[in-house]
Amino acid sequence: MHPDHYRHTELPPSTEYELYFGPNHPGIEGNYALKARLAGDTVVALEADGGYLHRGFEKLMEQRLWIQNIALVPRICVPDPVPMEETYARAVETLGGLEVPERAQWLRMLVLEMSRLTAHLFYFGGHAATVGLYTNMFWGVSDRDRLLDCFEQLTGARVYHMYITPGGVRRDTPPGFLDSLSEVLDYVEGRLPKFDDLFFDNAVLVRRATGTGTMDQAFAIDYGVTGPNLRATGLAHDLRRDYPYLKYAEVEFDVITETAGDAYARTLVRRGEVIESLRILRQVIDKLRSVPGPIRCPLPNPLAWRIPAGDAYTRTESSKGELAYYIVSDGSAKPWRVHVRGPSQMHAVQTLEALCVGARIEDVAQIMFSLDACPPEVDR
Amino acid sequence: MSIALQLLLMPLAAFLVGLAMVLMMRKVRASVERRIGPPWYQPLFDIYKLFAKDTQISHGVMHDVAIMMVLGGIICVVLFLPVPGMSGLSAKGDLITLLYLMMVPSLGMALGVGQTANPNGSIGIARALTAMAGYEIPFFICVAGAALHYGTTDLNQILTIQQHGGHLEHWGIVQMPLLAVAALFAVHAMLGKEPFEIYVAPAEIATGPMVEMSGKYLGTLFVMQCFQLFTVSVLYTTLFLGGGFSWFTLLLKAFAVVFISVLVTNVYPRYRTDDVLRWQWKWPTGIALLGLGMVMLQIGR
Amino acid sequence: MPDYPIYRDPPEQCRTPDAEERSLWGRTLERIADHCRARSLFVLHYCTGCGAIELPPSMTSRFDLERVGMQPMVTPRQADLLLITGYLSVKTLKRVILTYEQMQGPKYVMGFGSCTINGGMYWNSYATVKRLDQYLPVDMYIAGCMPRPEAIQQAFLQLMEKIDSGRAQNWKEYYRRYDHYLGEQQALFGEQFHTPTDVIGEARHYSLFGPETLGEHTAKLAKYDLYHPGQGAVDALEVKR
Amino acid sequence: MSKSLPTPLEGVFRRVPGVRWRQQAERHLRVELSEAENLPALLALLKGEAGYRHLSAISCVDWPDADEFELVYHLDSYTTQVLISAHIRLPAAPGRYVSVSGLYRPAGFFERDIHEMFGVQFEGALDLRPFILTEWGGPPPMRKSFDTEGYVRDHYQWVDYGPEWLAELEKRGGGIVE
Repeated sequence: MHPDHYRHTELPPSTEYELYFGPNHPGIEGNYALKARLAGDTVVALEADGGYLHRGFEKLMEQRLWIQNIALVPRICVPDPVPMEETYARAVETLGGLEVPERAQWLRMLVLEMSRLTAHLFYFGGHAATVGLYTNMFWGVSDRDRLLDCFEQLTGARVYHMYITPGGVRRDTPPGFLDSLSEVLDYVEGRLPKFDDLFFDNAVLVRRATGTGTMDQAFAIDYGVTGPNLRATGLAHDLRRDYPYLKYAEVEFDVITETAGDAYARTLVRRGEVIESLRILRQVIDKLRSVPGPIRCPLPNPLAWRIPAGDAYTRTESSKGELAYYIVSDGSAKPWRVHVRGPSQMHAVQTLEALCVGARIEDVAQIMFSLDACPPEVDR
Repeated sequence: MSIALQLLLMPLAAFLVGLAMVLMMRKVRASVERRIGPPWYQPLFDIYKLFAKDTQISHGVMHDVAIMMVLGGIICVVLFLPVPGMSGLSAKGDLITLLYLMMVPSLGMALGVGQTANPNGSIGIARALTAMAGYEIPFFICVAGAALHYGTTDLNQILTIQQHGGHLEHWGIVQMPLLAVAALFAVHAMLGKEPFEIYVAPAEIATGPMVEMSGKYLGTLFVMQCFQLFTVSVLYTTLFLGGGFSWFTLLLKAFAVVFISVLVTNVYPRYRTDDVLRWQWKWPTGIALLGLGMVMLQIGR
Repeated sequence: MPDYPIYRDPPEQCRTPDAEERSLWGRTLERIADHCRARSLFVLHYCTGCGAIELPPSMTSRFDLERVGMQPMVTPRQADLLLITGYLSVKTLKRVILTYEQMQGPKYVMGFGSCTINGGMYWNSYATVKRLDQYLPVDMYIAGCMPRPEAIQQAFLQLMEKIDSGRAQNWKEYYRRYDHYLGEQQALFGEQFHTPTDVIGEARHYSLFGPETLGEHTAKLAKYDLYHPGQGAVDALEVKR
Repeated sequence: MSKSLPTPLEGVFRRVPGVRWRQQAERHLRVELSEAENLPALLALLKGEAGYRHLSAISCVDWPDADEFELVYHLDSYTTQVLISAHIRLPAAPGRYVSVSGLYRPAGFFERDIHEMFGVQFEGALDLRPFILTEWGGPPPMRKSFDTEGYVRDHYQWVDYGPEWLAELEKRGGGIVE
């Protein structure tokens, strides 16, 4: 078939041209599009185009009961769903004045940090794949799968756990779970030197990632960059430490920072966070062995559960940055307004657009992945 | 064996060996990535399926012609490459002819991709030609050095010189190790493997030249890949590893060349375009020049 | 301007030859081709929704779909299988239709998760499409939210079986009933909607013309004059600003 | 009322008229401005003098009964580490406000989002072109007056799910309460 009669578009002569990145493009994380104006190999201007994953979550949540929304929230960010549940649940608890039992708080920290681990392992793979190191992607994803198995053991689901409910968690640890989790953690820790050899110390990767997508601290703060991306510019800000929620005040961990602010620094920060997550998880496991108690506070009939009027703004440090929910209740059985503030809303639009200007076309995908932008968070 | 039969058998043998090399490549990649990998018939099935597509989109005459140029060029190369028992056209042309013919597929790709009018493809071709400028220089120096060393550009004679006495000491890699090393680097880039994979680069330009290729066009490129693996590895074997007395030794050596390349490729990301040139013009070219100097000293003595 | 027979009934010789009319040689080749198609599925690398998160585990080391010949491919031209991984927003659906039309037949569509079947948990969302098969011919659905890698593999194996036995012919429906599909698409995107792909021309060229290829909806395309240089074929794709 | 307010905040709140504040949670202040137009001044002071360099989010709430939009500016400081949520109310009728994207760059995204979802105009905003709903012809969907279920019924083929067991449950007085 020859499309001889297809229309040719005549454009005025120019040294610049437009290139569409996505939505169907392997260099795009998720379903997202970038429209780049290029002069030769250099990006002159970049425009992000979102909304491909828009499902109207905020509207849907106004239509559902407080308890029904537990099923909706994890679906807002696919690679790292647990912080979504935690933030929503904490907002509802703040509004409803619920007291979360101690054991439930430790269990929540457990799943939060496990989710951070899975997200970072996924990130290692994603970042490596954008620069052509596919082996790392295979390793990262298959190691992540071991953690997903632990999730399955604990919650019954691999990806969307819906484990954290307002007032506690859904179920207690099954017998033998903590031991098998410890084994997996040891395994992941044992794998890190291999990732170092393959990925972090790889001369070609260092060459490519150093100086790519560099931002300084002032820029990062200006553009509302949070999380590991902010810490890669040298500002030690971590909500887990600065606004401690759950039992984060009782565990020991370091806030990892780097100063270079480029793609490589962001990767190194995440590598450090994997180690810190392992450290936190081990402390949590120790606590869970000793702390007894109920795993959730008594709830009223969930189908007729009214939350007192008011508003709450809760924030969580997700693997991508500062995740926040603003929830308004008018005293009825459904939320009046839920606003989701995902960290990627800052990273994937304005920051990405600004960082890519002047970058080479080779690096656009790498910059997007190194920011760990999560399009569903932007689109909601 | 009559020349007509040889002209038929040589591409066929090259294709089958190339298929096996593709399979090895995928299997090695799979085991580095800790998985099982495809079954043995996979490369063949892929190609058959692509040719059996019901709808095939062509982007114009040049697209069709170019893809034939790609395949024709690479088959020509095979015909000029002597293998055990079959010397094909190698008596009619020499090393220089071979090197010129080896460029035809890349140029053919450039023509065809231009017609598809996909910006990703154009960027890919620009990158491919740039990378070619990177690896062809060290490769030409290596070939020139080898020709100087052997005192001939006739591949059959080169083989005879190396196989003389059946000892390792006459092999190119023993006589001129620096050139052999430099040529190995260049061969790696020629095969388009990481870290020199810039012109395919799925995450950047969506497989570049292949972006608009569907059905039989992609199938032809798959076939070309088989031929390319064969020609590049056999050429290297012929120049530096003493060729083969029999198919068994030839294949052993050719597979070893591809194997080295495949092992390296799976643990590196890709370089940027400028880094490819910088690297190729620094290391392989430098080593090749040193090797050339040594060859000249040897001859002068 | 060339005088193409644009919107007329298909000529008699464009009829698809029936299986019995084919020669033994042709049938044998087709049988082998079906087997190869089943064992060499190139999957389009397009994450349309959240179901894509379970694809890396199924593709990579743990479940390794390359064992059965599946590979991710990055452009629609190279791919055989389009995975609709979960809910489709209206904005994505437009791109999916374009992508689908760019793929070369035989091509297969697989719907992942409940959202492609009936909207799933987004049943009352204004932004997502409820039923995928209204807009594209679908070969296989996987239920669940989200489907596990085991379910995904099961579905792939079933699809392979279907292809191997020559039953996966849904893609021809798109050409044969183009008017129907275009009508559904226009109902959602507005009367102006059309793609730059010349589906009718392709149907004619490849003998895939059916009684419902042309109809009241395709008649609306006449004014866009897809075949001639001139106005507006790609304009409908431009983002409304 | 809180016992301890970080000193820079005390001064800032005193200098802007119509500011009422109370502690909503631990290290979280809720600030309400009776006059909406004073907000940019408050933000400028907070950023300049109290180190509030991080705009966490701008949330919009639709209150159709009062015919008002509520805008909530969530601010954080990396030094004092007390979260501030500043609430203002706008009449829904013109639905207009000034952009603060000159002060806080992230506001550009949130204002674009609110404009898209609620139809609020921001004067001087960085970019108010549609971002998510580029192919949307209907009213701003997040307004309470927009009925998403009705829209679905009109635009998509979708069958109501009414299994017998649910009908029986509802007959016995169970099911979902509104």
